Amino acid sequence: MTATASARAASGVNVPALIRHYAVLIMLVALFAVLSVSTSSFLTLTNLLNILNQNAPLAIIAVAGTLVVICGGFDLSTGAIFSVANVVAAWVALHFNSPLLGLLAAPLAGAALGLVNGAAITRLRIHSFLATLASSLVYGGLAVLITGGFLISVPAGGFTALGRGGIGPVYYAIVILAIFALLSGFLLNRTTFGRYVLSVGGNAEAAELSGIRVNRIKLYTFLYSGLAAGIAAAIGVSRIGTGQPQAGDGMQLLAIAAVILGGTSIYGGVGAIWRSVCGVYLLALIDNGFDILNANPFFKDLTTGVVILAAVALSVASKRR
Amino acid sequence: MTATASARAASGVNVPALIRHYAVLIMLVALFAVLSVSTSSFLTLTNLLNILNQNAPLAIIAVAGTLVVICGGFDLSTGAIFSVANVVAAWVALHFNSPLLGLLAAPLAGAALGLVNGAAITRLRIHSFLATLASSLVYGGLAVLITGGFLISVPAGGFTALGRGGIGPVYYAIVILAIFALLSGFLLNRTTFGRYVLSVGGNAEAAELSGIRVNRIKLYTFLYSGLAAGIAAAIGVSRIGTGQPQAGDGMQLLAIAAVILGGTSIYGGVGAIWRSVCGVYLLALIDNGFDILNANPFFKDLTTGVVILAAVALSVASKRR
Amino acid sequence: GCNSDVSQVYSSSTPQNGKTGPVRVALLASSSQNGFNKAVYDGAVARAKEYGDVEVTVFDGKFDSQTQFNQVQNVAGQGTFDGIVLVPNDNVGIAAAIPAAARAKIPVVTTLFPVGPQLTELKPQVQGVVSTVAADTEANSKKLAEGVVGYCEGKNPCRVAILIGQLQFPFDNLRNKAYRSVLDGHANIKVVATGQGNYDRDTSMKAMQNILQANPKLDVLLSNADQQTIGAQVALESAGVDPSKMYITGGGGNQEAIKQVRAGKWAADQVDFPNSMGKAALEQVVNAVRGKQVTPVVDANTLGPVPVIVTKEILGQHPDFAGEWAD
Amino acid sequence: MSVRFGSTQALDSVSLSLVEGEVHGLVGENGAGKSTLGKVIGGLYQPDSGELEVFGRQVHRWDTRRAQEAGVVVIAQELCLVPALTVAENVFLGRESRTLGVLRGDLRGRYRDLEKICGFGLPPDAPVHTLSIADQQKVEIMRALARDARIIVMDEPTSSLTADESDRLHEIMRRLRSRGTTVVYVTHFLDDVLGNCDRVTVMRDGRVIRTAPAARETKASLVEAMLGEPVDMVLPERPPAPSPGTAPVAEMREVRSASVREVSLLVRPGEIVGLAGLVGSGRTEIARALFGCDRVESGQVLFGGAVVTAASPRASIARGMAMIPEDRRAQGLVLLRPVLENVTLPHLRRFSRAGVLSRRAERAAVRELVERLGVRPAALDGDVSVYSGGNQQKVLFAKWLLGRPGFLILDEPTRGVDVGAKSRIYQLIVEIAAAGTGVLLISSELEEVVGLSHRVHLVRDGSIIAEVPGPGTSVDEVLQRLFEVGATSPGTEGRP
Ligand SMILES: Nc1ncnc2c1ncn2[C@@H]1O[C@H](COP(=O)(O)OP(=O)(O)OP(=O)(O)O)[C@@H](O)[C@H]1O
Ligand SMILES: Nc1ncnc2c1ncn2[C@@H]1O[C@H](COP(=O)(O)OP(=O)(O)OP(=O)(O)O)[C@@H](O)[C@H]1O
Ligand SMILES: [Mg+2]
Ligand SMILES: [Mg+2]
Repeated sequence: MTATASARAASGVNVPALIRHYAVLIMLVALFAVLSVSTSSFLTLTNLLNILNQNAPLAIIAVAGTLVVICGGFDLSTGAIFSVANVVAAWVALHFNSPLLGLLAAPLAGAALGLVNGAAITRLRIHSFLATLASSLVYGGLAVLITGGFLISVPAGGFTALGRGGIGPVYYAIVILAIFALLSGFLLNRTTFGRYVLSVGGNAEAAELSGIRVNRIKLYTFLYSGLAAGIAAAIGVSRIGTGQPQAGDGMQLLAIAAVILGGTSIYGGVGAIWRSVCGVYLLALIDNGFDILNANPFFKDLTTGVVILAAVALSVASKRR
Repeated sequence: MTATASARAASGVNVPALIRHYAVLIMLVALFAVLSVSTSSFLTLTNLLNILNQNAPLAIIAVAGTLVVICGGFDLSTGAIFSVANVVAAWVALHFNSPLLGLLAAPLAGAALGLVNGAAITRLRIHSFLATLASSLVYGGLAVLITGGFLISVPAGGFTALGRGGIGPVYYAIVILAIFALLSGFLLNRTTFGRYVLSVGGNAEAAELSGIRVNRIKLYTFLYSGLAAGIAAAIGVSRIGTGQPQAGDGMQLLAIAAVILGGTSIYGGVGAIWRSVCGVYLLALIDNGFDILNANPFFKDLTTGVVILAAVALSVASKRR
Repeated sequence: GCNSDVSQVYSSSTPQNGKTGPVRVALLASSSQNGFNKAVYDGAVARAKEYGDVEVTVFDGKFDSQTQFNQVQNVAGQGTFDGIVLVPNDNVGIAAAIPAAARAKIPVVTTLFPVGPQLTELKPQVQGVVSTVAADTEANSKKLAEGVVGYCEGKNPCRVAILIGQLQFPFDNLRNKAYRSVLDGHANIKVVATGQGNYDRDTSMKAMQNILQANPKLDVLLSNADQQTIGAQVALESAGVDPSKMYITGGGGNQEAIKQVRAGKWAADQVDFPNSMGKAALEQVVNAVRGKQVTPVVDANTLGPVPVIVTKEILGQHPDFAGEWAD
Repeated sequence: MSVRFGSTQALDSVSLSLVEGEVHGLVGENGAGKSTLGKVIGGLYQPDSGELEVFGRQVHRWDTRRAQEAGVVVIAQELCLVPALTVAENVFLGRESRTLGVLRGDLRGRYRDLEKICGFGLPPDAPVHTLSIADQQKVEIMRALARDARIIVMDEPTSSLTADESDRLHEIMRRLRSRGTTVVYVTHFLDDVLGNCDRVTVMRDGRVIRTAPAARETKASLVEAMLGEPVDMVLPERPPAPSPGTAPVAEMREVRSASVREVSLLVRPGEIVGLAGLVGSGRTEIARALFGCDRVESGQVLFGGAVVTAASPRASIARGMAMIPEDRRAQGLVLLRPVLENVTLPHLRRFSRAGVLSRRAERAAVRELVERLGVRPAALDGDVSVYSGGNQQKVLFAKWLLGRPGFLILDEPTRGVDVGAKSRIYQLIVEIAAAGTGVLLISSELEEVVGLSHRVHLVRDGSIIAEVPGPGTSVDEVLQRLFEVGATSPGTEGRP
């Protein structure tokens, strides 16, 4: 054992590694602190619950997206899947006059589209970046076709229970996000499936050689991502009470940005779920801060860009020797 | 040697490899043929020149983007650079009352922003996917700040000469694209710089150990990409005569889609310029076809998605043994 | 110093019959980076200045209904604002957020579009919306199309190209349907092409070039947005078509459009008055906050100095009107 | 069975039978098709023609999964591990004990049991990307053993192990054999083949030349069968040593870097200096510090008598240095690019004017070199990725020889290289030195280092513990000295 190695092991704390892993959390806490002292309207239960609630659908997508990215893939179709699932939910709820059926249809539709993605990627052996870019166009078209370009309003009262109701002051969306994130974290770290996801993303050939059905694992991650987009869509459509064919536009990029902001490598093989959730809420705090502080929205995009760069630079700077 | 092997060697033609390399061209030709027979207004000089002209700015961005992707990077900021460069051009033309100066300002601004991208990526060691995602937010904010959220109309007549004029029936934009593509092809295949780009994308560590300034090569590719976006912006703004802060929205994804559609590997190390140009025009033909055939625009996205999938599946299917 | 303020907050909490102190209004723009919204904002700010004790803050809706939904929720939750002026991104979804504002006793005035399931119903449809400052989109669209019918009289065939924003948007879908309901009743009028201009000059220019390719002889360009018509005009002119020989419309009444109509290049434009709308909306929301009389429907068509459809002749009678916004 | 890649016939009507419970040696020149055959057995490649029988049953479809299920495991020649997973996780990848898909916490226990058999002493919780190649190779071996396989194909498993570790692996092979496991042992170390195999199959140009009991073969007979001609197996004569007064071409003075401690050494023009040490002793790190890859914390590097200030590989190359790194795939070659481009990469300035390449000049120079080194296939435009391991190594040699360096670092230059090529490489090293180039030679094959070098530095724990002359020193002596200082048992030598 070398001297430095033992020293490091002895002290037990590796500051650069800590910063690298916690960069996004550090930024989040910093921003939280800044907002807390700069305005009294930030640190209120309502506001915090609102922030959590508003971004829960995006966070759910980012959670599943983390698995996809760890597995070496990219899902650019989650926004479009969100759109399809949310109009499907509204359509089903309206036509079968059953809010419950409608809300259940969204995750199912999402999972089905995710399955199609996965099948296309593994069967046709297309890189997921392009495959999901293409499928997002197809799905987007599908969402428009389902609605005929109109909105689908669901008047039934029960339909909005999921999106607007909650357990006490805590919205259902937050509860669902918490459960989904914990479950996904468990899946990644405590199950063979998670281990296989890590290994396929780390070195697909090695995984193949170890008898892992690489294609099947990949397919499952896309299925999972589609399912997540479907769940997110159920929450989203229930909140608004209306199916819109553009509802998911742009979500996919935000979700991926959050995942990478959380330090998950775009080359696959490493990553953590909770950090992606932090990534989502870091972006959310910037938005909320601008609204609350009454800042000039012209600067919002600019600030968001700078914060992302800062977070990543922080995590990368600590990696240097 | 087996019979098939010798037969193949004798004929000297390797069909799968051909399909793989020419998949995008095959799709392009097929679509071209379909449109030619289905409407008489497609196969006319004006229409073809129009298609070439309309998409020249995107193609210019895709050409440079090919170098970035081959070098193992991603430039998601070209759309935002286009926006900044086009408002800068309008602003300069208006304030210095010089159309020429304005049009020259666009490529300069583009190159400068590309340089900033390159510097951020190589200095801060951030992956380009995230760095350019962040910088595109910053640049987008910048474009809005420059205009104050308005458009900048340039009344000077000379300002539109570049975008609307041409040599005989051939628009300047087409000429510029042709020159830029040929130059870039030459750069990639016939110069030391191109060789370095290929090797850095193929194996950055081996390149570094071979004495190549990996970071500098990467930086140059982003500079080049920014320059291309600036040139494209000069054409775009001159065509419309107005600087718009959202002008480039979404271009970056289209450009990357075209590059990958052209078979350039997103892992870097291999690719070809002309195929990216084919990718741009494959997408363009779909658009043109819908407008000319007066087809229901609801189906446009769907069709585009399916064509992309088909093209890639075609090229990938031929890769199997 | 949080504790010492508590009593003040209580004492100044909205009295039954209206607030007396300064009024803070949140203007939820559909996008803050857009000329039309800027004009609404400028109008609101100008009116606020006249009041003296009214303050307006703009929020960027990013053309995204979820974002705007969240903003309504945030404003309702924070208690920093007394009233909301809304330029909605979608009319139905946002309605779901309004009750939160209503619960927080924050009145909402919507502009440009009504809020609620009916795009054509201007009377407030949702509890919390106190006033709608908008015009009847369907009626206005029909008026624009009727101009086309007039022009086409005696022409057979009369070839019409429609350039619509995006058919996926409900209001554009509504406009398109309104156009068709007028045009399709006339046998001589042929809608030969429907292109999407996406409120963008470059997109419209491309679409127009392509449409011209299939239909070199066009009599009418019916566009719902000025930005689109400007882009299409580039395509027409570079194809050697003289716009003044056709019947060309725009929509929005921005400064460029008014110029073109005055110059006789465009035949007609459907005018919006965002600045006046901003003023009117602010008035209504301030009235609501102060407990004064509120007008539930302000017909936006009546706000400007000119009628909703302008032609060269009409503008000739209003030499000072330049359009209320630029984009 | 036949396998074809494009126009390359990798396997041509090969027939091979494996007996249960034997160690079956597979030898042949670089590119003979050994790895391909191994991959066919492991189900990675499907044969174009021919049949496969496993345990007496004819199989129609054969892929990695079916192979796994039938108990066939391949240790690939090119390392294939999941970098971010730990040693233990890699070892048991795909074999995790689970309850309803949830992992059980017995990974360490299982690892400890396996470690008792192997005794490699690897840290079970270290991510494998932090290990050296040699250690990664051990992980590969452990992974195969963890599978309770009935057939294990080991493709050059010892190429980066020390003699001692190789012996341990051979011991494991014997144990496997006694349990009825069949081992296919691909290697270029003919002594190992003769000493440890029951039967040997010799391959050449994709064909099986013969299969015979190992007892009936000799080194010479194997070589002749492999190459088709007898080859002189002795090391070439060293070039004359430069006089001790000659100014050194490269020098390190008390250099310290992340894992190098106070190293001083010098190499004179025309001199071959060896670095001998156990695996993980820091030889590669010394070379990297010298070449400018790693940051030097203190001390000086001198090149041509001048102190190097802003050190980088680029600066070193500009000064006429060259280095063939130990990991040819990760550090040496751009696998997706053709041979031609790989070879000329560091020298493009010579083949260009104002940045524009002259491809004709490039081709001419590379063709000459490729022929001289016997790279096969000799085509210049094929991607290096499909070249056999040994031929990739030759391409790397060509790459650096093209620059006629004044000083050359060779880190494991003969790893995975066949006997014929090896003697050609030895010949080359001697020629290079004779032409006045200083050479720093690192190799885990002590015969090589001791037999070729004028002076040999013994390396332990990142520092040089002694210097011995090459001529007149025996390999045993060096081994003794390498171990005696350590005093720890050789069995646990290696990583902390
Ligand atoms: N995937 C592939 N595509 C094309 N050619 C290949 C491929 N794999 C191997 N080859 C070719 O097949 C031949 C046999 O290669 P193989 O790797 O089996 O040799 P080997 O005997 O293992 O050599 P070495 O001792 O150098 O490892 C070589 O000519 C090689 O270039
Ligand atoms: N990337 C790394 N991260 C952590 N430790 C490393 C890394 N690379 C090498 N080491 C450690 O540095 C020490 C020296 O390794 P090095 O590879 O130089 O040894 P070597 O003598 O060249 O042996 P080998 O034959 O394996 O190349 C070893 O203890 C090794 O574990
Ligand atoms: Mg081999
Ligand atoms: Mg080494």
